[in-house]
Amino acid sequence: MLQFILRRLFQGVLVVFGVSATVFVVTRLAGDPVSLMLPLSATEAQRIAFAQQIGLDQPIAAQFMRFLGDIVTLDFGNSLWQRRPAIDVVFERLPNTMLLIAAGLGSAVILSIPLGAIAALRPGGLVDRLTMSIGLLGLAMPQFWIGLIAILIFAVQLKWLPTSGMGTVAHIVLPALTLSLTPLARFTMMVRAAMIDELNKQYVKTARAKGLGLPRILRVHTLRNILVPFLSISGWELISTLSGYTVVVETVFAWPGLGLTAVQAIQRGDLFLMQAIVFVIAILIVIIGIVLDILSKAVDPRIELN
Amino acid sequence: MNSFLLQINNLEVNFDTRAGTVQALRGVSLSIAPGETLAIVGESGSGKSVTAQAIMGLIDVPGRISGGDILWEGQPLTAAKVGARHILGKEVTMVFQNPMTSLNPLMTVGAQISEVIELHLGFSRQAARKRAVELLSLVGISGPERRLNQYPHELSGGMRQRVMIAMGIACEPKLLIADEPTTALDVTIQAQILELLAELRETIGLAIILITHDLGIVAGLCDRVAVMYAGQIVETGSVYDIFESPSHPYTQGLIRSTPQLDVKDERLVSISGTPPGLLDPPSGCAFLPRCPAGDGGCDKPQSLKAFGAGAVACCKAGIDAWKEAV
Amino acid sequence: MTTKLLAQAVGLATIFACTTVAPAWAQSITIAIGSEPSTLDPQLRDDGGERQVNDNIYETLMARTPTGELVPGLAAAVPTQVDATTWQFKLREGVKFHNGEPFNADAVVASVTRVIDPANNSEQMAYYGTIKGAEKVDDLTVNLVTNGPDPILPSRLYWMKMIAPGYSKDGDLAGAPVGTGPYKFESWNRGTDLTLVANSDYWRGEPEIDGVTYRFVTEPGTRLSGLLSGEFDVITNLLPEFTESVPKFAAVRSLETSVFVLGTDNEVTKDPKVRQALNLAIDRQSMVESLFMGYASVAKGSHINPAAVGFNEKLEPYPYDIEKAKALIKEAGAEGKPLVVVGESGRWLKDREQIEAVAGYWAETGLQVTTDIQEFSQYLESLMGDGPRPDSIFIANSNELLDADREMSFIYHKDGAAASNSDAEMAAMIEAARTETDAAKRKSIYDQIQQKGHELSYTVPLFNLQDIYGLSERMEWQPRVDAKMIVSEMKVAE
Amino acid sequence: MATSSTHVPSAAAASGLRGAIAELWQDKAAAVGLVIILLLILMAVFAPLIAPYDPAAQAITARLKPPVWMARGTWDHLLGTDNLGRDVLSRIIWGARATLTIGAVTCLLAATLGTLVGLWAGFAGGRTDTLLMRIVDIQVSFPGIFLILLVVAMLGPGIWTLVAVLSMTNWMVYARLIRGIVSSTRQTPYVEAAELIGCKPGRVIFRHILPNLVSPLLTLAILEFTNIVLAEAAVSFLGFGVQPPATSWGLDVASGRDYLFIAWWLVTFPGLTIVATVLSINLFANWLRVTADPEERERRFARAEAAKRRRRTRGANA
Repeated sequence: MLQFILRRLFQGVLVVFGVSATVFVVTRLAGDPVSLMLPLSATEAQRIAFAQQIGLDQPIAAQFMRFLGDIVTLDFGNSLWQRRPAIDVVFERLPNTMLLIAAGLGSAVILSIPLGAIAALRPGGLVDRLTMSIGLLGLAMPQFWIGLIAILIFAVQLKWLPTSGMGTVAHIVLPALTLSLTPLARFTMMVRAAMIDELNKQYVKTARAKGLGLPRILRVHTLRNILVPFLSISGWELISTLSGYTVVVETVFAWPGLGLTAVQAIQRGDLFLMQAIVFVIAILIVIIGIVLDILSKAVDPRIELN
Repeated sequence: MNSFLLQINNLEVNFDTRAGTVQALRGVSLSIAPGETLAIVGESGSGKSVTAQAIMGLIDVPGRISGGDILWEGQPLTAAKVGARHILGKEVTMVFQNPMTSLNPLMTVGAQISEVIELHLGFSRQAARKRAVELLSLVGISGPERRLNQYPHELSGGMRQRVMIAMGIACEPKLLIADEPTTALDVTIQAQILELLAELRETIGLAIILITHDLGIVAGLCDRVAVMYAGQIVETGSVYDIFESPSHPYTQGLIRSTPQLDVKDERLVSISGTPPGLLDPPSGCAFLPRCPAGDGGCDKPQSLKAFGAGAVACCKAGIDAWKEAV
Repeated sequence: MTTKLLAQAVGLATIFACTTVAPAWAQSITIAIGSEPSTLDPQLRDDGGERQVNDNIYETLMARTPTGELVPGLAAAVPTQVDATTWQFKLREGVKFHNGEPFNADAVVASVTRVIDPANNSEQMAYYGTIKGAEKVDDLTVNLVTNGPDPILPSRLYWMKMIAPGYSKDGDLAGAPVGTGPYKFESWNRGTDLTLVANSDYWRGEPEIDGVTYRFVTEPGTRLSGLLSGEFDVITNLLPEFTESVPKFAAVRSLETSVFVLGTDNEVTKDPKVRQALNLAIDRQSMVESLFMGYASVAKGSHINPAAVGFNEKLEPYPYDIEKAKALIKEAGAEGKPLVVVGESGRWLKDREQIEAVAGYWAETGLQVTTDIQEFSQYLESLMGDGPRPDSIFIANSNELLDADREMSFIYHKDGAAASNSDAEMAAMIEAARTETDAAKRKSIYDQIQQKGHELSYTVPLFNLQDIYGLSERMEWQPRVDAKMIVSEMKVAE
Repeated sequence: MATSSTHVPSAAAASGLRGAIAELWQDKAAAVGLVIILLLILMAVFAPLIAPYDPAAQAITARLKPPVWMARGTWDHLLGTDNLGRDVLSRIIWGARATLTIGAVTCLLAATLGTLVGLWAGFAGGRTDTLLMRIVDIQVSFPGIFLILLVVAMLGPGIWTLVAVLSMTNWMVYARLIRGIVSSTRQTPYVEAAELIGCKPGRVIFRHILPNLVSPLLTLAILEFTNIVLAEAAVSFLGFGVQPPATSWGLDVASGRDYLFIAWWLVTFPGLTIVATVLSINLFANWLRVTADPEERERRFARAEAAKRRRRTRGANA
């Protein structure tokens, strides 16, 4: 176990190194960070000073080493926009994103399992077709679009929920709902398909031959068996949400998380903040991966951790 | 009438496929008395497994029971599935062909055995575990306490089949259906499992339906044999009669194609051709195209009629059909 | 499932709680602004979000009336000029900072010294570059010294917020500001909202509205939804189209003028005929009516803000005359020649719409027009970078100091960051005006410059834009021409 | 069990295109999906002929006209006009071009790269395989949209930046699929035999392995296509993708959202087009997947039969 965690951590280091290399190439070789980050009114002297400050006058290899060193110490420099360490901004906004993801993905997980299971009980039946249709629709709707329509209906027309921002529990409902729809559809369809697969397995026949009722078979036998694929797909979804959907949803609902911050950082040419965000998310993805593997092992004793 | 544990009357099972309706069982009738051991013998596809699944209520889409009934101690089993629950799994149980896939891979052996005890006998978890330990040693597994906490993938195939049997006899059933219980196992293990079944039959007074394509294992274990062909029973009789004087040309062929150690210089026959497709089965004798004794007269529906001590579905019952072929 | 239901139940309960509590807080309003302050330090950044909040916490020596007239603020009277480079300010008596520190000459000196200290690298130095320092004369008298003659020093001091000298040393200026203004800082949940409460000891008397919460909402659509759903009382940058949808709105001429800067040394646009044709080809009035629904006015012949000192009110805009424009293009032999229109999107009111509409008009003259809408940082590089000047580039130029010098130096002076001409003569005139302390002479130089820029079509002035604010039913407010959102000037009808 | 052994193909399971169409017709949703996909492709190809207007042509005087069926709507603009007086229908038609091009090119690039890496890893095996798959793992952990934003910030937005970045963030799934199939196919007896008798690797790949890849690759590419469409829409919506005056559905939703309350059609129609596109592709891909899998195909048939029977009994009881 310990060995496994160490090995995965080493892999994580590789990932972070890969991300570093990519970010380095993108920011240093493909563009000019100085003109991006300094206000255009900056004088030539300021530009040179700034280039020196971030080490642009050194050879590329030395720059990269320094870049890596900064990452190890989580020193991403000061956010140009907020004038304080970029990492502070990231840690300040990260919990908001986590909260949104927890609410959105959490409700998707909780709802998808019963929905998918019920649909799987009678494939082709009314519930199944209804679930599938809603699922396909959910997969097809872009989240920014759902968000706009949700605001229009629930906030503006019905005035049930606030349109944007963070604060009360009510504030989280619409963004979480918007965020949850695609994963909910994906999870439900996955649970359904896996459940149908599982219900056709021989051990289910054994269970039925034992006289177990379907509800008990679902609960005790198949649910646990689909948990491993479910864990991996929900982990995947968590990662894609963390590294994608949140940007859109946070922008639409002015939710002060990392996604919105990233968009604002880009608009303000705040490369340091953007780098910090990319790294922290990459590190989170690595951690999520490790946790998922350990969880899978806990669920399925056949899995060898290596 | 109630002297039979299980009675199947005129059972029909159809499968809906894109190519059409496959008639997997075409009016199967059989019965089994308490303590009796019945073998159902036939080629794969003859409907023997479907019969077992029909009894256990395991026919799923695309299959469906389209006719006939199954009576357990005189009461219909198929009619009310919910009401059948304390019969299925308690009084009638089943052991499947492939022990590798028949156990839930993510539950411990102990949990899978206890489950059925808790469900049907209302035991507490502790009591059920205790009983599971007894069962495991009863089916000849050493170190049962340790095994309880193991997962199926940690056990060998023979061991798993023993676990399946332990589960099958957990509630002291009246009937155990064993669907090719030894097919997936090594020969040495096969013998052990059959021995175990024979032992259990004595100790518990269990009735057994043994489904197999292997006539070899029938002789030692069973009282009675039913031979299936193309979704129908073509011959039933005591194990002695079937082996000594098979009446249906198919049964004769089956026996003549099995090497027997005690008969010297015996020439084996092989039944040429394949069984008919059940999409559109012939209205007459299904064996006709392969039957060496068949003639124009066989082209009418055949039904199981008493013949000798048993019953045969053949208008030429009793003639030695393979004489020419040898 | 249960969790979700629970969450919704709690959510609904919270909304319910909010609505029932509302009457007790009736005098508190919520304002949605487009961007969050990056800091609350009033002297470091040139940051709209920071200003919108701090304009209520801090005050300045000079102030403006809602219509733009420069009047004394914390100064007791209009400053007097001691000599060409020294201005003397008398200060208001009895003003106190929120933390109890007195406002006096020391505070002014501390404020000026801090903002011009090169170590602080303040972005606001664009406004204060001429200031050399401040000297205390007595407790309520201060002299401000400039590097050279600076006729617009009083205007500059309308921008400089006065900080408490003690607090600026040991307090948290960036996170918890302390000023002399009508509102005191209460709390700031970064990313979400910021709350101010009324200063009951305010020297002009306690403001009417008890508290104000700022919400940071980048998307105009989201701001509008919030207003429509009743969450916000005031939203900024309302689109003209929505004036009919919102409960109330208020429009006022803004500081911004939209303009295309033409590259006078570029292949096609170096010909004054072409440039004039570009000016003639646009139906500005029709754009005002359709694009802005009337909430803008056609810029009068130059890109200088009409409220600014030095604006030449005698110029008339080029009329819409597409035939003449076509003829001029033909005359210049520029038919079919390429013209690149550079712009950005989403920064200013209807920027993209203006750019694309104008590009459409220009295409009709016979030029081969391509539109290049750039990402903002790229656009800034095009506008102010060292690279080649674009044929034409769009900007909505804002004049915070309301003095013509700003737009002149920025766009007309050949060395200005956004200038695309190489007219040395005009540059000399701009420099002369900058130090001319005689108001009339100065005005006449500016008139000449604008006249010249107009005749040679260095720019294509488009519109004086208007700021439109969306208001909730209960709000009563007439916005100011200087775009400051002074909460103490707002009222809530009950 | 019984079915598989007794199943005999009959005339009912017709072969060829006609049979496929007949079978598709059974699944109405998938059939509609295919029709919509074909329509979209036609729209994209013949946009200049079909679109009533130039998508960038502005008419300041005809701004924000509602669709034809509404009070102020006109037949000139079936789906209304946007904030610059551009024809919404024409923009949607031209938008199909941008969206489908980006989707197709990205899929092609990503699939090619992924297939090559997958083939290489699957064939080389050993250390090369481990190394390549580790690279894939690393790439998968890259924070997608954030990286796109970073690249766009540095390089400036545009269709080709977007295609490049999306390809670079989407090839891994192909590599994994291909590598999995290759290494399992390699262990099948016929490939082992081919290798044993000295077939050159190239020949083994082309004759024995590639045919096994086509169907799963196609299915994956189709599903990935929808992801690209959605990603493109999202990035364009954020303002970092397709830039005006070019059109894209995501961009149209973005520019329409400021007018959500007075011109719902600006957000609704491009949004619906995205939904219809993705939905159609998913429906069709789903059908295709089931049809390619004989077991699933049987099950689908049996379910439909069971459902029919249930309806019949219900009808009889009522």
